[in-house]
Amino acid sequence: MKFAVIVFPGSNGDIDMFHAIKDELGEEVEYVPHTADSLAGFDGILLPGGFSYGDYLRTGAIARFSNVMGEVMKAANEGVPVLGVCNGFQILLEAGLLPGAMRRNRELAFICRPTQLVVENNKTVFTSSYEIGETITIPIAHGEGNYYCDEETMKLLKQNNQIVFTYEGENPNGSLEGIAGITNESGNVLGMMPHPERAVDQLLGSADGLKLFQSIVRNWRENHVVNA
Amino acid sequence: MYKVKVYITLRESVLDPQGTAVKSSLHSMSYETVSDVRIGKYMELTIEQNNQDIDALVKEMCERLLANTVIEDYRYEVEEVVAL
Amino acid sequence: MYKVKVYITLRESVLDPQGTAVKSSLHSMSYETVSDVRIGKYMELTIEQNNQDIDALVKEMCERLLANTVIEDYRYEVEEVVAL
Amino acid sequence: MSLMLEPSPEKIRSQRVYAEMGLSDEEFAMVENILGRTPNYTETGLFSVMWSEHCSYKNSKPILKKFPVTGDKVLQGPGEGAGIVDIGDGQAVVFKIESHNHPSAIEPYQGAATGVGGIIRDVFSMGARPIAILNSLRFGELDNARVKYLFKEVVAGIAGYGNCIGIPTVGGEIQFDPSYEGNPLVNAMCVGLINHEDIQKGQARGVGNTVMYVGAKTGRDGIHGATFASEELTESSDENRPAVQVGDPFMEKLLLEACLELIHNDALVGIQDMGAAGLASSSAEMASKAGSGIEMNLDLVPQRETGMTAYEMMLSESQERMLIVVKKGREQEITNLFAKYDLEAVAVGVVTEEKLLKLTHKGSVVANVPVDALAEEAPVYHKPSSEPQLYRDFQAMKIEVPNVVNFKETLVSLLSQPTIASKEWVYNQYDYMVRTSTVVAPGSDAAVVRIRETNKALAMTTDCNSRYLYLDPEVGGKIAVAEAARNIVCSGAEPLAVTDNLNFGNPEKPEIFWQIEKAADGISEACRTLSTPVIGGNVSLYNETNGEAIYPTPVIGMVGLVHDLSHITTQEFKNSGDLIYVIGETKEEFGGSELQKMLEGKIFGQSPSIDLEIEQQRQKQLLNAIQSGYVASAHDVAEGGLVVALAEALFGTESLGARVIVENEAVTELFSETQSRFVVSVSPENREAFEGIVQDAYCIGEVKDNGLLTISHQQDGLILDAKVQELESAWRGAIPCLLN
Ligand SMILES: Nc1ncnc2c1ncn2[C@@H]1O[C@H](COP(=O)(O)OP(=O)(O)O)[C@@H](O)[C@H]1O
Ligand SMILES: [Mg+2]
Repeated sequence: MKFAVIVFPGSNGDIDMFHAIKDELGEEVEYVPHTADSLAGFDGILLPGGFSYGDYLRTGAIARFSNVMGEVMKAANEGVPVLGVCNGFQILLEAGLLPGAMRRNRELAFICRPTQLVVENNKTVFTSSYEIGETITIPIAHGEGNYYCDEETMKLLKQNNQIVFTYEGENPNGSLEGIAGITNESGNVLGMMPHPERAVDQLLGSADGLKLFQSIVRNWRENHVVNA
Repeated sequence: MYKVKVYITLRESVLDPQGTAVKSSLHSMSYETVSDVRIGKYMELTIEQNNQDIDALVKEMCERLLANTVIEDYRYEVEEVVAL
Repeated sequence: MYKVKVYITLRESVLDPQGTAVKSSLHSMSYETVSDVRIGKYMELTIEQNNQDIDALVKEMCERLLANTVIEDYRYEVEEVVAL
Repeated sequence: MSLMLEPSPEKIRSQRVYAEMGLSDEEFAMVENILGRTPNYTETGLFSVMWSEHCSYKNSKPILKKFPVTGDKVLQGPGEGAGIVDIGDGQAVVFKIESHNHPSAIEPYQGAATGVGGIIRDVFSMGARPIAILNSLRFGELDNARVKYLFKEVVAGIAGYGNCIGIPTVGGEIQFDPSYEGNPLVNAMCVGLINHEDIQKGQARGVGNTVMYVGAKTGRDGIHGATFASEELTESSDENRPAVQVGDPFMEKLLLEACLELIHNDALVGIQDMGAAGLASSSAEMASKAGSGIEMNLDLVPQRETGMTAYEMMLSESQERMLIVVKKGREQEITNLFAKYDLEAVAVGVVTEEKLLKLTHKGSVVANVPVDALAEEAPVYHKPSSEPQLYRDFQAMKIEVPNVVNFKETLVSLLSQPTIASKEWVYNQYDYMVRTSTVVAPGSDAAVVRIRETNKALAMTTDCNSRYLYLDPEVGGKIAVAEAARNIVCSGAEPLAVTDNLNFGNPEKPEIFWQIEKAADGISEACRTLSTPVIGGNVSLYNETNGEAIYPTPVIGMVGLVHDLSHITTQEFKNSGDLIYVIGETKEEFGGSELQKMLEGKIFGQSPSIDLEIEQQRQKQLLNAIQSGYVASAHDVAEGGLVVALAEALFGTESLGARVIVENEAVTELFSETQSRFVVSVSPENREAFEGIVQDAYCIGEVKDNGLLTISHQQDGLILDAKVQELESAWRGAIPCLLN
């Protein structure tokens, strides 16, 4: 399986994402610049963390208009798995690929620390290797991860089982219903604030994020074999 | 040429953690009569054009980029500046 | 009761990285006629009092907390609201 | 906009305009002598910034000469943007520390942020990829709104810049003391990695080559920042507005990536960041180092504001800019390279034969001065030095062992002192994980960052207990270096080298100058004994508010090499049943201790003593034991003494406890701050092997799985019995609680 790591000006989690895929997952991966015109040939698209365009104005607001985003939207509509982590999640929200918006953390400060997440839905291409209700350790590192949506949207998120991860225990950032990650309606676009790519090596504290990437690969292989 | 002032505020229904923090700072500095603080953005744009419908233009920029209407409201004021 | 609007902007010679980024984003979205963008803060305060010198009060709050006059300028507008 | 008319040379001289810019009468006379004429306004400005303490080290040069600066692994000592040390396999580590004290006192967020931005540029201008940031901070006591504001904003500023640019902030240190109330210290250190062949120099070589300006546009920010950093803060410093800049970490991220691509382009001749004194210092220094000159046309300098004068452009300290020299004819290639990153690269001048800095603006020559005069020939002052009475008084005091009634309560109070308390509130705001190489995050003795594609890692720390220096600058200076090395060794690394930031008061006061001299003597001796040469640093003097100096604070930044990832050791106990050792005997030493400060509200007497030979041997033995795999955890004994070290070794473990027995006088055993000591844990099967390597190691107890810290005295029985959880929540809660 071949992954694209999209690099926006100001991305800084691109390297982490790249190494997680290449060194720990052992799949093919390439950096793709924000100027790219095509994402053809990629089976999975990863929007990394960082401060695209300095996060000026609003997080993700400017990156959302990058040239490559047209291609990301196209791929998302075609059912290609798209994962946005942290700033990647914020960009997906701004682009309207996921519902809702981000506010500054409740305490107004950046927070970097390991958190416990509950896997609320393991019926997605991103989470099928986890148990439902499983608690995993994945770090967060963000200043704006305080997820918001209106009541109507929340109802839909719940109805469609789009809430994939929630924070266990204390809610670190004030996010509605402790939401840490959601998918789109069709389940092929996942946005999450915690960083699974930073949790792929026990040497650095946790390898719980690896299963997320393994899920993507497993599902893709299954589909690929069936379709072939 | 136009000078445009854009005001962006969080929607009424959205909690404003920054405003809350500033309010409580003000209280601890003994400005207790401040009963509410809301914090938003203020932008000044200079636009070098005359021909187009400036209102439509500003509105479009606000909707597309300057505000996120999921959580924010915006309003703006346009002032025409005559170059000397 | 007063409604106070406070506008905080970066001093003229201070770099505004946000404004610069927004301007170039607007350009790449083909709003090329936007020649300048400056971004500041906009605050709405509700103050429950009538007796004191409201101007002096707001000024003091701006100087002490709301703005850092080393890099920011501020101005404000006061509107008296009569409770119904 | 008001057009200010610049004073004529005549007026500069007759009305002593130069004095306002910071030049003395004698210095101005020297300038006239060098030029053979009276300098114009721009030229006077150039001399005033280049001859400021910040740029010229005119007061500290004789001091810096004391430091040992060579070693067989040193590839670049002091003199360039940052020092470089070989780490094998064709790689090297690049690091440097820098202060941003005065701007941070006035605009703490931007002051701290641009301090971080500046030190990062120093490292990548050498051609290195920055891999970690550390800091060292000093504030007044957290008991008033102003200090809390400064503290919060400085931390936010460091986080704001470092997080955005994507370099992990992995460590640092913070001390709170009234002497820093009006003059906080903000020192930032950056560590980078480089391949030997990529090492760059800031030199303008090759007559006819092109001088290019890259990065952000120039505005009127920070004009005279270097001079400002060389003056005391006074009540009116708040008015000194333009001296503070706003940082743009996004721009710097682009600049960083572009420059790291640039160093692989053979058109590049030299590169230097525009730090203090901006275009003036970068151009003069690059030319002077290469023995050449530079001619620049200031009309070509990218400008953010209109109507800027030559004086303003040369002295501006706008951030995120670099000056480069490239081979003639290759300019377009370079411009294209930068354009890929949305950055400007503009040819602004040429390298010339005569060693002159010649500037033109709007068609006329606005400055023409010898580069060496600017960069090299600043006067050097040997300031008078005198031993203060206070020091003699301290030396003459006999310190009694403090009277402690309740050991547990005393421990809880010590753990709640902000200087000892957990700094989580701070480092949880730093993205210490980005680049996924941080093996040991903030919270242990030294941070450890792995080097990808090798089995090695780098350990790094900043340290300085300025209380000891206040009592005795020479001994305190030794201790600062020794403590840094202890932290490096505890993490399983071999200490490599030092960068230092000399933060002191006004050197024109003989008693302050004496402190500087003595501290440098102590640092030098320790660096020699511990084989950690000084490869670079920074000097920040005039740290005074209304005539009161800060404690002498020569911050030591140290980097060590972990030869194998398996050597990495942290401070927490690991397994129930492991034996607890203290290495080194304990003496009655309470001068400058946390206990003394807490009980007496002030510090006095003699600082703890240190024997550097013993320190060196012990560190060597401990490192050997760690590398041999006999040590489960290692922690140095610092502020608060043995009992605090024991408690810290328990924090963060799931539910471990410790049972310890002490033999001698209990207050001394528990709270004395005797140097050269460590607390380590060793599994029982390694007992013999460990004891065979480390002399002076005394087994004092055992790790338990009961979540309790119990300490008994051989005669008096149980003297302390505490739930670790209770201790830990006091320790974790202290700073957040003080901030609310
Ligand atoms: N305290 C010090 N100890 C050792 N070297 C120092 C010290 N202070 C400054 N230096 C060295 O002197 C050189 C010039 O310093 P500086 O002007 O601060 O460099 P920069 O222009 O990068 O700020 C640097 O190489 C620096 O490492
Ligand atoms: Mg330590």
